[in-house]
Amino acid sequence: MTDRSLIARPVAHRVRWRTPSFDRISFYGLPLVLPLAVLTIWQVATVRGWLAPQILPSPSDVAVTFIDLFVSGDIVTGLAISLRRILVGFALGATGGLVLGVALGRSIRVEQYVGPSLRAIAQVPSLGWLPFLMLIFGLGETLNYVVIAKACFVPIALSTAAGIRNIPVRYIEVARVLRLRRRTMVLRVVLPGALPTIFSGVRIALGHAWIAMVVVEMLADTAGVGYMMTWGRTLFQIDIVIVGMVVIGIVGFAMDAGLRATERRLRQWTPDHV
Amino acid sequence: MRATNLLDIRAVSKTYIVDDEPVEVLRNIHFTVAEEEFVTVIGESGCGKSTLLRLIVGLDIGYCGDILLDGTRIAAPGRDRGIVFQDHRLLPWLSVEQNVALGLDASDESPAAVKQAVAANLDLVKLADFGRAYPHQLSGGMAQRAAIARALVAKPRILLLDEPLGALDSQTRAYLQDELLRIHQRGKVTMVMVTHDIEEAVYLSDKIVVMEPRPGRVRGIVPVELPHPRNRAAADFIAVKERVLASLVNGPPLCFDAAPKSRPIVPDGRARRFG
Amino acid sequence: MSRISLTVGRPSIASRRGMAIPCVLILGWIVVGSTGLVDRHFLVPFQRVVTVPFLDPDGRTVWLGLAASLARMVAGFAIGAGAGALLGFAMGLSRFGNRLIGPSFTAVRQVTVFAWIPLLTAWFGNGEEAKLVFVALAALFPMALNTQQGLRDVPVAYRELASVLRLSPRRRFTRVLLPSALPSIVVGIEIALISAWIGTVGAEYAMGFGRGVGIFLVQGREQFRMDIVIVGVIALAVVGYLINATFRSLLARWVPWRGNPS
Amino acid sequence: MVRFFFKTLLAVSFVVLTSTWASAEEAPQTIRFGAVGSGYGQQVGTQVVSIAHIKGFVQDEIGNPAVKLDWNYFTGTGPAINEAIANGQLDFAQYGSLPAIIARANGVPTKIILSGGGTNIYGVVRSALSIKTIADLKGHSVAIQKATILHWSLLETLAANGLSEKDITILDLKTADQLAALAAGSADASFGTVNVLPLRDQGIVRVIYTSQHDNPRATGPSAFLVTEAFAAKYPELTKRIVRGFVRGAQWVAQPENREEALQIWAKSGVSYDSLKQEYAGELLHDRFDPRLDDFFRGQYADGIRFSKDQKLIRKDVDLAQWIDPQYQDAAFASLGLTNFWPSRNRDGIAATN
Repeated sequence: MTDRSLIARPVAHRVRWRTPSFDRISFYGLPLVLPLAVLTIWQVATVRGWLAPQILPSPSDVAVTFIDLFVSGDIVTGLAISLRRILVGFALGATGGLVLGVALGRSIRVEQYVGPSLRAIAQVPSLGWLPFLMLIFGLGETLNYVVIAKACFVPIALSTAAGIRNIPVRYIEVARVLRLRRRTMVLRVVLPGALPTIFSGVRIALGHAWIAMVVVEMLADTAGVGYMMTWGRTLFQIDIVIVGMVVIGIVGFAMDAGLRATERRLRQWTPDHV
Repeated sequence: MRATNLLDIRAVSKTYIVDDEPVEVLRNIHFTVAEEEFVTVIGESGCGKSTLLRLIVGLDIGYCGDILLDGTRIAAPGRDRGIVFQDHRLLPWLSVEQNVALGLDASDESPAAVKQAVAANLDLVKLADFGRAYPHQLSGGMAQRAAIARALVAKPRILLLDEPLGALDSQTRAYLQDELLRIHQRGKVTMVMVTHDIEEAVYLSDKIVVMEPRPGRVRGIVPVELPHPRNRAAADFIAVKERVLASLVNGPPLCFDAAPKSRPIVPDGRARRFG
Repeated sequence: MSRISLTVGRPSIASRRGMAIPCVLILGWIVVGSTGLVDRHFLVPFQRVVTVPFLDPDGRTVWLGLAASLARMVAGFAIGAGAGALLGFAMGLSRFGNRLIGPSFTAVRQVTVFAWIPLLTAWFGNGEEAKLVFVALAALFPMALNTQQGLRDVPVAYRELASVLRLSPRRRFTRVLLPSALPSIVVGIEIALISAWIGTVGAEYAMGFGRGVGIFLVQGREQFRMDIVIVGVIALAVVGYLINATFRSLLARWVPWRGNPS
Repeated sequence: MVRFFFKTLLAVSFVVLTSTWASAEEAPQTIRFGAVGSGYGQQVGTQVVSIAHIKGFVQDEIGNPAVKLDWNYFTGTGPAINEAIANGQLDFAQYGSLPAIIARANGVPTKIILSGGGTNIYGVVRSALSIKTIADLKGHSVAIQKATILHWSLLETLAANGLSEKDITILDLKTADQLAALAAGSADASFGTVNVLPLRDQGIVRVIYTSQHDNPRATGPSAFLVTEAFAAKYPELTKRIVRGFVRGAQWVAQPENREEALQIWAKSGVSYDSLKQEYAGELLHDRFDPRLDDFFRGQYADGIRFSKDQKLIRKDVDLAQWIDPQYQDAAFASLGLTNFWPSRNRDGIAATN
């Protein structure tokens, strides 16, 4: 009843977790529990026929389809197309976003004129822009590039502006006292100072770009991983759909992991942060 | 004694506007700094001594009166003045060498000359082996020495020090005080240092400007005519200390404002926005 | 950042400037639209877009659609954010839970939420169920992630303080962990709401069937009615904006110690 | 996440279980019908099923007011209805041949019980282009949704005009996107249903081909289907419902009802004018012939062959197993309509009795 009876518990709890033997088992074993359980139930469900196979194909069917699609090159070509779109769209959007972001961050006037509109635009998801953009650009690569570029543009512009504005005034003063040249100021003080924030913007941007691309491919395109899934749905072959999800997940994961690694390298001067 | 006045501060006043109300930070400051002199400005916190340094270095130019360097009124930061802040303010993403080289960015020196000047100044502050290191790899004292090198690399006429040793432990502090003296003598640099440590002021300077707060005013100027090296335990050293302390405590009565919000505590970083 | 009261009393300079671009665009729209320089299928006259939601029989269905979408969003959000918070607490409070669920959660989270649509329609059809599940899913991930991160990032100093004060687990949670994680959790709620809204419209758009802003959009497109499409997109944007704006004001009240969000 | 997966599993099994359990009752509480709808407005489509629904023929035949009839008109087409059937959310459906073939090949258990009649398929080109005939399409891009009757109809029509898939570029787009693609000029032509007519009225496209007029065999066929589970549990009820559908077809076939039928269909959002043009110069009697005759079988056999050629399906579909004419025969006999619609041969020519 008293507080005392409750106190002992967390301490005991923590100590138990610190014993090395349990830690090792739990560390490597625990993450596998859920996936294995899901796979087992999934397999049993399909073998026992709890669910119609056209709704839930067996894991082995999905694996076979995955290998088929991989060997036949469908996945690879689809991915290549998708990745090229991301790359081009990102290059366009990030360049524009960086330029506008620097302007927003350095000039209060630009911020006052453009900032509110930009933030309002950020409220409308890519999905909302799609109908317009389709009418203006038609269907095809241009549309993809534009949608992805738009998805990258806004977060990068906003994060660049925030990053620049949040550079500690101490550093700006150092630059003034040392009378740095404009170029040095931007390259050595402003951009590196804003880099962590910009980079988190880049990560958001690429995440958005990937989502936007999947959406466009699913809704309004005839190639790429997203289209592959829609096609699987049309043909009522859910195994293709699941393979598509797995591929999207893997690529998303790889992209994020790559960006994290890059971020760590870029910020080597502060290994104690993050 | 010293012939010319390098820095001449005449009737300098400074008022900030905070929440639509004027706050007087400096009132009618007068003093001079001669060539190669080491002057310390001392006073309790809030007496405007850091503001004064910011005016001298040119970060803040909205003031009344004149601050003359070699007879020219200061209106912007310039190569003839270097400053060391209390926090070292080395850019964390640049190595020590790169940080020091920033001091010569505005000059037309050739890359080789820059390299040589950087090496010479790192040598001066005894950091020759740490050129490649990043700031986070340095101790506080080392970082402060690197900051000194950065301030000196452009060969300023005058080096301003804003409580440069304030954040250091007493051992490092004592060591750096000797280093400062060594650099002052070896480099023939004029220095103006802000501190709130009386012993430090007496130990280092040729002249101590004692300030009182709210608004910041000069309460007295105490010359220190002791030979170097000075002995902190010597009777004449203690006598000077007592004089400074006396002028701090026994001067004209301190005037305290009732309203705490009128305290002119304006963070350095923010000051720019009020100008 | 520039919260210094230089503009107190005349707050409009900044906001007036902010309105400049939208005003110029709308003016341009009205002018170009009435001159008929551009094909009217592409650029519907501005006046038409303003009147369609009130006067046009097809356009008027936007209100019903909006109501249906909002109801759907709220229901889906409640389910998804609730489940997400539970997941987040499980991962953020217990190392066991984090090790058990965390890696699977991270892996599944990488699948773009829209990629679930074909699977969900296969499992649940095109009706309300599939949409609710999708909206819930859209809300679940940000909610769980932010809850977990908020708890994970509770400063060690506070944890140590809780240990030193020998707080009971419950007090430790209510007085230290939860308040410290709350800003992150509140941000999670906001993102979850926005995702739920986008998810609602996206689900309607991709699955069809029934009523909703997304279906309104699809129908406008199928009938090639640009005015309807524009009205739909505006409805979508306005709700997103309102969610954001309401939230900003709520945030200050709920998390007073967080300071001003900037 | 995984917890969620369990929840979905539970939910799915719950739905499956309850639907099986429910069908063990004397009469089901609700009978679910699905069909293709379009546009805004009311829950109604443009086929016989909507007539049987709105005019109350099905309710009338069931005769039990306790049984609730649930009519669902899907804005998404084939795949959506397939999914609904596979989820046990529908008992009866009327929709196009190709999605139904795909579902059947994937093992969704259904029976074909009536022909749903044909949907006119229009070939349209952007007004700016000089294309006049199907043969002119060579080298152009055509927007259609693949794996639908439009896809099938396009390739059939190309073949009839000496072209093949390789002579054109197919853009696989949904209806709304086709319109956008045509308007923006990223597609040159499209094959579509009555939905393309507004675009023609706005002057964006020209119609160069209509299947009903130029190639009746390539008119989009549709059928009424019942799930095997429902037919097995409620054979008597199934018969009555089919009678209701047939009465709908018979009502539509009466020339005096034509106007009212168009009015009902126009509630779906497809404009009255478009519908009038769709059926201009034609007897609805012929268009909505519900017989599972040689013409119908031929069209479905074509569809199956096409699906295999296009690798839309992995398994074959046995048409004879799939079509179950017993309900139709019983309905014709009991309604005295055995000769109301003449049997058509493979090419759609009515056999002279």
